[in-house]
Amino acid sequence: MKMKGISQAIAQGIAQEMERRNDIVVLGEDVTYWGAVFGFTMGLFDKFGRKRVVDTPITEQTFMGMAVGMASVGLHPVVSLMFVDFLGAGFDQMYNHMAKNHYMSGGQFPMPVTVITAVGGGYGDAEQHSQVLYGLFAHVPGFKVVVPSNAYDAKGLTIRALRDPNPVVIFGHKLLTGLPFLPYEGEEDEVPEEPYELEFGRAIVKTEGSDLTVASVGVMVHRAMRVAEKLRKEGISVEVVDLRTLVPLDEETLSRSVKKTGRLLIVDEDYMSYGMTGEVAFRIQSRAFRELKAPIQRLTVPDVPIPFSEPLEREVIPSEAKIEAKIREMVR
Amino acid sequence: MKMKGISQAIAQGIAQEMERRNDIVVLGEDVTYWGAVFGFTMGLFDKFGRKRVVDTPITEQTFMGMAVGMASVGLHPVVSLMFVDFLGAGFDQMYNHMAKNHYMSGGQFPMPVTVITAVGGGYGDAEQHSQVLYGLFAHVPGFKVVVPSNAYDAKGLTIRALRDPNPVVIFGHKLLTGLPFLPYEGEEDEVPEEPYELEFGRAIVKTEGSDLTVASVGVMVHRAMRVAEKLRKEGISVEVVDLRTLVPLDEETLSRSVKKTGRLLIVDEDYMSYGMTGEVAFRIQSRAFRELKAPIQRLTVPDVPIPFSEPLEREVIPSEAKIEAKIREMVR
Amino acid sequence: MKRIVIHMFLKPEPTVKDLKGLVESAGLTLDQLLEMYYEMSLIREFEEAIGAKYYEGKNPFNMASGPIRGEMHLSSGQEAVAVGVGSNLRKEDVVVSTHRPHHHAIAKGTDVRKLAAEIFGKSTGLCGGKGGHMHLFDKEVRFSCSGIVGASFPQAAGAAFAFKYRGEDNVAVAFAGEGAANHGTFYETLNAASLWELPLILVVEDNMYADSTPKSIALATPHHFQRAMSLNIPSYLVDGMDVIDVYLATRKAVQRARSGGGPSLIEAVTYRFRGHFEGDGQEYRERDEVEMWRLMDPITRLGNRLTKLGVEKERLEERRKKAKEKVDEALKFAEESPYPEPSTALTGVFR
Amino acid sequence: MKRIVIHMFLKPEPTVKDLKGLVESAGLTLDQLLEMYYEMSLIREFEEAIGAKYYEGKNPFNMASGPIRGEMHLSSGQEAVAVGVGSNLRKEDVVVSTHRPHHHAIAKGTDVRKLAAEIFGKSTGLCGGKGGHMHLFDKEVRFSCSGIVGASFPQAAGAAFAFKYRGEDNVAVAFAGEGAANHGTFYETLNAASLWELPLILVVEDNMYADSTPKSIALATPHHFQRAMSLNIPSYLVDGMDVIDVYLATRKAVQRARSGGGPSLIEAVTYRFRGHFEGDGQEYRERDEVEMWRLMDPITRLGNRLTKLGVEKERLEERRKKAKEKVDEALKFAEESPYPEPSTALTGVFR
Ligand SMILES: Cc1ncc(C[n+]2csc(CCOP(=O)(O)OP(=O)(O)O)c2C)c(N)n1
Ligand SMILES: Cc1ncc(C[n+]2csc(CCOP(=O)(O)OP(=O)(O)O)c2C)c(N)n1
Ligand SMILES: [Mg+2]
Ligand SMILES: [Mg+2]
Repeated sequence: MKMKGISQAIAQGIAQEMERRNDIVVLGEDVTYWGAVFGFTMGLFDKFGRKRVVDTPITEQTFMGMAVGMASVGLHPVVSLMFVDFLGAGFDQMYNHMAKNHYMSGGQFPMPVTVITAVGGGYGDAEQHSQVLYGLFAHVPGFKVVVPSNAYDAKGLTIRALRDPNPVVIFGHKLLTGLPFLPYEGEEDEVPEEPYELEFGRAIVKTEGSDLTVASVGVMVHRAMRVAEKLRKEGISVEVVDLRTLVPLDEETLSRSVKKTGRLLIVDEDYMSYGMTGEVAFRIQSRAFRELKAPIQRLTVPDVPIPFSEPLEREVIPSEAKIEAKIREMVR
Repeated sequence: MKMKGISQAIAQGIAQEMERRNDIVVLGEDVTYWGAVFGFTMGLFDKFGRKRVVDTPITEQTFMGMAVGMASVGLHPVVSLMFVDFLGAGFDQMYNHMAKNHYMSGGQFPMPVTVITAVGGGYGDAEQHSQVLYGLFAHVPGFKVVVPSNAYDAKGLTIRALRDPNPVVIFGHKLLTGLPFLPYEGEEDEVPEEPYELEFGRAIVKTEGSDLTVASVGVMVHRAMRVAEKLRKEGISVEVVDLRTLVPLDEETLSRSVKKTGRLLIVDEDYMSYGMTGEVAFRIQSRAFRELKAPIQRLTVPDVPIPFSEPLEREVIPSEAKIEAKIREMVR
Repeated sequence: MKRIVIHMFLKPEPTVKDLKGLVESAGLTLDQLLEMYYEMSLIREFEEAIGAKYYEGKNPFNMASGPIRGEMHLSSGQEAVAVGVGSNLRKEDVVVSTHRPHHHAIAKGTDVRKLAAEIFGKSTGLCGGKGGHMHLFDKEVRFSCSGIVGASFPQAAGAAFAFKYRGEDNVAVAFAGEGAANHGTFYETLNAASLWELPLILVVEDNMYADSTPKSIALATPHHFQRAMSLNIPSYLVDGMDVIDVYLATRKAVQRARSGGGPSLIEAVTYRFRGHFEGDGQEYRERDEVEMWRLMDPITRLGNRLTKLGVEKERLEERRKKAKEKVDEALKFAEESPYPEPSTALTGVFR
Repeated sequence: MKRIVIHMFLKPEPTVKDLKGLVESAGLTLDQLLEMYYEMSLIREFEEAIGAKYYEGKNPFNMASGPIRGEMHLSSGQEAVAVGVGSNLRKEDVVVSTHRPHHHAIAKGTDVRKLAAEIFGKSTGLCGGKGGHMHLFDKEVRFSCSGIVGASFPQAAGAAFAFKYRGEDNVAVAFAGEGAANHGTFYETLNAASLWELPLILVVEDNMYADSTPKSIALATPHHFQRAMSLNIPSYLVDGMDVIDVYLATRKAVQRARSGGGPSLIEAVTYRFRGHFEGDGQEYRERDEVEMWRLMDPITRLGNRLTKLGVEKERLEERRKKAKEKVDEALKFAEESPYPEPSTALTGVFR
């Protein structure tokens, strides 16, 4: 079926798994009437009722901790962290427990928890509601980090997460949700009705090219693709790689691309320093050292909070114009 | 005066500033009798009493939030986060408020807050009491990130922090505290009795060399220096750079060194991926691309929680033996 | 129905005689009440105007477009809480508010021109356009807020700590919703404030919902105040649709705080007439319920009382008109102001 | 002094007649009490032995050396709480404990051999040496703990949620100190548990100190129980040095939980005889105070009562001896076990 946006895809994936299995319980703030605000749980309340779709009080540390406890006795909680920006109110239970208990218990306590969270800016919500922050989760060991860029991937990766005995965090970009109250930067995707899984750690080449590789995730993949499309007409051949999961990271696909093009630009909506771009650069300079024709470059949110006002926000979040300029500079 | 370890140095720095200024208040868990456990506030209770040295209930989010409120009306709180591992219980007030309020308020609300926290493993305290985690603070904008490796730096950087109108987090490694109940990996340092400031963003070359540069902070600087010393006798010439602050990061000094040696090994006690090493590598490949003779390499905690048992802990935290082996491999 | 509803609220509506007694015992003059009427009107007019502007360029509705972008949380219905509290405060007192901050800001004395300009993202705004509606900072009147639920409590406690530390008789006020008061920071702050006898007033605006979540499915108890009482904090459950009731409780709390007595809690039962944010479909509540609460509109209610106390209708209308003019002027100022230079986005992380 | 002290505690020590009545009404047999005596002795012997081993190779004292590394938090004095609660639990019930977890683990039925081996960092330990003293996990008896203060509350609530969801009549217990109960997670969990009627029992071990911080400077009130009561949770303040008192309250709480009645709080007043951790200089308390509390040693106290009830001294000694033997054997097992392969450090992050 045709589907616009990742929200419907994620919600459908959860619904299909919940029908098959009783061990899945959805919890978080406003997951019933509001479908977790960004639609990731929409429709589940009607299908499964309050017993399995549970609105929690506003208590991130506690419902994250509850997920740890639920997982420890065999449930598979799906937890909504409404905006990723709120992680600070519940991070301890996430990185110190959810992410570690399997390892620390010598493998006794698997932690099958799926966290779904909304990320990203570009619609004027400012610093505390526009961050991406997957860098924080990718840094601490024990989380799988999934950043889908389209409905097809979103559904397959969500179902994969629900069958994974490990904590997986799915970062759904707001501008890819396909909800009417937000801009939409994706396409309409063909999404199979039946359940299917996509493997983690498989990047995908979205657009082939030979002059330069752009590595990215989420909404930036679309911006990069549109720029690649435009530049192709001018004879600049850009290859766009969608990493899809940051943990595990598919170095293989990306380094193959860079070995071919010799140039890498990493485009990211997270803060610049000590985050995703540095890591990806490290891995690639290590695997494609000889083939790199120029230093790896990056385009990211410079290290500032996301400001509110439109011209300011536009200045800090990588735009198509900025991506284009950067690519032109690099292939010159 | 001769001083063994950073704790006495930090405590002395705070005491000297507190004597001069009434706006400094120290708060956190066990900052009185126990000097914040790792001695960073030792002696302050005797000198300044409970009015200025305040034991808080175990409520990280709240005492971090209080620091934000105190700073907003002109105090300069010094907050102890006993172990950095506990950041998850109070992170929201740190990265969403303390770090951002100056920017978001258009400069109206400076946030002069100094956070002091103990980091690191190597004494058998395992996952929740052995982490380093400065990568998380360095990633989110708004914190200055200070990792002193010796008493002289610790005092000067602490006094600098206390005079900085911005949030500064000082990461004191437990194995550099100089406290009798922990191993000590530092030297005895000459520390001036009178107050002095050291600037942030100034790396320092600790050992000169020409074959390879090791970049590091904290306790790893000492391990690297001891390895450099040993290898020098065999004719392998290693330059050791102590970055001292991660934010701001002194790219200049480090890239000058790498341009000379052509090889960079980054040694770090934080988790490997999406953290310090990737970032430092990015900056250096960008500034010294032509001069690099081989890919930048790193030696870090592989992406696992710190395990308890001695042989396991030794396996994951970079040791002198591992640093030595890595350097030999790189200069071969 | 109107009569019935008003009478079924926290306390029965007083007779004129009892009303006079109430006003007297509160130490309030008619002029002061008129001023409160003006303040509440100013807030209402301001938010109605912002609300209307917000929908410009948003047809079909899309948060990212129009002159005001992002989320928009308005407080219509809750003005009595802000003004009842704010009327007891001085410029030096601190107020820390939430994602729903306009009424608190205005009641604290923030200049509505700068406020409007900030909401429009203009360079003349409180924060030069960086903050926007959910991140308002006004050093002038010591006002700040946060979009993070539960964040206001400890921050106000910190300011209260500073006041006590320096021997100043200022107070700090944290506003928060009944949803926020379920957050651990509420409890942690209550304990710390009680322990250290901080000059802190926590004001819980119980508007029955947190986002789409009715309090019946989020609170184990009907109210929060007894939680604070269990920590030895004097706690007032007040009629949040009655500015006099809010004023009275706050007066006692402020007196206590300024004189070194320590913290208090004020829990104000109130209601938001509009959705949680603009664009809210409000599937989670019945229309009737909203209609019923509208009958208790705190501004109309105070207006009726003033009329009963002998104030001419014209004087009320004149205040209302003045409020509207001020708002019009503020919005004009905001709209005509320039956007900030994009490059300012890159400065100011550090001082 | 001894008499006086015992009598000044929460309740006066019962006469033999009243004691018999108490035991009867608790539905306890002498054999059960003897078993509790054994369990408490096992904990005490275990920890004394671990305590002694801990200091081996630590002269001068250094946490990093000797056969047991890192911090070491022992519970001596608090055994009655663990055993009074644990005696009411089944294998399928969940217990989530803290940084001070040995007594809870043993009372839940964890094999002391594997427990000791874990504390020594051996491959035969509960977690193969990865966890150590502060991170004990035992799937067999559904026991876990965390070194993060306040973390136990929501985790136990999550397990309780799962039990209720699946229609199982198991209960979940969270242990925590009086310091931890100041943490926001305590309050958040109380609200959620009360709201959802979870089969959850929160046990606060009030041993008067959190690290070096006496509760007088960290709690706004003398106790926590009334905080839980303000959330409609039945709450028991019990004599934590009296295993029967703990047992009785827990029995009621467990009955309530198993039958779908919802959560309870048990606040047990107790004391730790040793420092917060080994190596603690204890500058924050007077020696006299420790001595006084030692007079109320819960094991001696139960022993005295059993003697009064007619149990021969020999039987008590025999239990104590058996406990010691078991501990000796466990430590021998632990010491003789091999260390884990270093390479195992690199596996197991993901399943
Ligand atoms: C820590 C955190 N969690 C969740 C949210 C999302 N959120 C914003 S407002 C809100 C509801 C707040 O309800 P209440 O405190 O009652 O205030 P009201 O909106 O009714 O004024 C929620 C859940 C948030 N901003 N911060
Ligand atoms: C979130 C967090 N903050 C601080 C600490 C440090 N810490 C460990 S134990 C402890 C005191 C705990 O006191 P209490 O809860 O009374 O338990 P007790 O030690 O008395 O058994 C503290 C502050 C921690 N482990 N986790
Ligand atoms: Mg509300
Ligand atoms: Mg305690």
